[in-house]
Amino acid sequence: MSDDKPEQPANITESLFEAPPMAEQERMIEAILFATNTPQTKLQIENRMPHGSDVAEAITRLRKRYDGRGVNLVRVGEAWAFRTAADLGFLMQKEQVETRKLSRAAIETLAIIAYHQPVTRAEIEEIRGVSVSSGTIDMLMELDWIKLGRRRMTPGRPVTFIVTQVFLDHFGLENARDLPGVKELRDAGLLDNRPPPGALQIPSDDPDRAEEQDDMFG
Amino acid sequence: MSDDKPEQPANITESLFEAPPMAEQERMIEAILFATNTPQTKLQIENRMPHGSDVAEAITRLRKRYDGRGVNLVRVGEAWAFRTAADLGFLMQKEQVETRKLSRAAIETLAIIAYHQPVTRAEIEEIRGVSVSSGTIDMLMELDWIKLGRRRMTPGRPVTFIVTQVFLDHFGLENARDLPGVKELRDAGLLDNRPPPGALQIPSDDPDRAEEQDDMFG
Amino acid sequence: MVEQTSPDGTDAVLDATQARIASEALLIDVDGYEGPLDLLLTLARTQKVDLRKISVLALAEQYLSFVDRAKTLRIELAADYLVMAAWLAFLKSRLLLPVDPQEDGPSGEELAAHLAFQLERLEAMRRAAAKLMARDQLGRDFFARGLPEDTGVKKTVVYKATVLDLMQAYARLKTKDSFAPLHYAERDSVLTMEQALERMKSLMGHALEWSDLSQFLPDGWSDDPKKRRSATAASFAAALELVKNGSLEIRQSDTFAPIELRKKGI
Repeated sequence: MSDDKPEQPANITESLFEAPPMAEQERMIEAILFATNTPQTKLQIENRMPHGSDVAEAITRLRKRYDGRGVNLVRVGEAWAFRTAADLGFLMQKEQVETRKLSRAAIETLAIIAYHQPVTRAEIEEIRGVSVSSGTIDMLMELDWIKLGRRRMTPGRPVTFIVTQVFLDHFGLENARDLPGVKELRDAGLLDNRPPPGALQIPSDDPDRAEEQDDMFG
Repeated sequence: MSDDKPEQPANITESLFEAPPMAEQERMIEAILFATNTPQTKLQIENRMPHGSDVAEAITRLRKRYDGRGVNLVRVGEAWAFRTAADLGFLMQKEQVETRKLSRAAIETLAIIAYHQPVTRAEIEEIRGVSVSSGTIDMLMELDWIKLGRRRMTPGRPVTFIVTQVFLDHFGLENARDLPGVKELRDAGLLDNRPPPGALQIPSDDPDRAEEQDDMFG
Repeated sequence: MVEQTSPDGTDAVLDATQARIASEALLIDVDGYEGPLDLLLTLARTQKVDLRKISVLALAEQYLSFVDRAKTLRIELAADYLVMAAWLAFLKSRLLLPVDPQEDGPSGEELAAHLAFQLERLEAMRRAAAKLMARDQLGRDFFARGLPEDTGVKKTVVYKATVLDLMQAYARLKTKDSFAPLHYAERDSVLTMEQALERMKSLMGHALEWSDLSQFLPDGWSDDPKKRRSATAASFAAALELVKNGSLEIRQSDTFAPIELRKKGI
């Protein structure tokens, strides 16, 4: 230090070390803002930086440096933080599509609603012969394939379920009434005579059995 | 497309959209790697990038761009991550995590696994001259610094241990080959698995081992 | 090196003294050593030579004298220290005695070389471990992104169901439906087994001779085929029930021949 330079008497701790060059200050702030887990105010940054640093100037330069990059230095209230560029947000959320088969309970419940709508839960249970879990109903609701219909005007005013437009679109139907009836299904050979797994074992050696029974009890 | 242009028949999915310009690819990878705090493999990056992107090239450019900055793009095994420059650690005292003090046994066991991998427990014990406690292995596993490698093709098919990506990341290593002094140790024959004289010649019936070693340090 | 080759031997004496002091220090915290190899390495360092030039014979003597001193001081040494002592005593004898060409197995030199290798390797790994730990470490010297952004994988589950699945499910249900007892709509054409049993019991007293099952059907149930089938089945089942409790006998002379009944005990 030459004595002809009119130096102001600086604070001792400050004058002990000279502030690093601006490029180095920039590096430092870059590292601080990268590593901290909250946006940092100018004061917070200054507290970490060597004395004499020009934080405001370094931030301005750093901000310009990241201008148009994949990561930007943004102002969050009174603080600063790095954020990925808003236009690249789509890269962050990776979509993964998984195709799953509907459970037997779900497809049966859905079929009953489609064929019998509007139908109450009790009716679905009567037709299926087993209780219907809320999970199944919830899942079908979430898929937006069924929705609540009007309440039934019977004691307890139970809710009914009906199928949605999304359902019709998904299954390529114009109308739920377009669904083929049991007779058509049988004629088309879609009626599977094998007993469903887990159901009562019905002797399968008699393909006409169903009709016979109808005969007998009809 | 004019028909005088001799276009090569490209893969359909790839040709549907053109890959963005390299500068944009660089931005995208910058955003992806900035957003996460775990190293991302080339495949992980590619899965997020538009088809036809040249991830390797973009990473090379990006790496150069961050060279000497406060934040660097570092290679961790087969993956990449942004990490603050090590010379600026003093600015991040608040972020420093209290690391568990490792016992001498744990440090030595870790070093032996890193330098000799894949290595069996018996080999670790042979090198240290004492038995290795399960607690030591468990702790290193818990830290996610070591994991099980392939079984050794010797009688009893003992398990081997190798170091993990987390280990490389923690110690700022690109690769196990970059371990300090590994070349000198290998040249001095100190990484050889030299059986005691008169002992059963085990290594000879293990064609796997030589390759594994080559893999690691070759 | 210099100490060992000193002609007047003063350095050697000095060295021996230092070794003794060192070995006493070793005895005090023998617990601090991680086994015989660790102890051997420490002893080897007192030779102040490159481990490659170590005198294994001298080392064996150092170790054996250490173990002897421990014994005189009544310090209990772990078994592996004693095993090592026995092995080193064996090695020492091999190194000192002339080579017996008849004897098989590794020579004293080979064994000594291996021990030197083990010590050198252990020392090398310790140095490597120290270098490793001296490296810049994540979370201490360099840092990851402190504010990671959400980069999760959003999983969308698409449920696959076709109109065919739907129809088949419904058909399955409807088929099951026809078997369900709740749905016997017209019960007037069904004779239950309870009814048949009642009737059979009242008629049984008259069946003193073999009579056809068809005679037991209620009036008016024989004409309509549906009713006849149901009544026949129910009456037959009721008859079997009565045979079982011993009040009726049943017979059929041939396949499809009439089934005949009569009261038992006649």
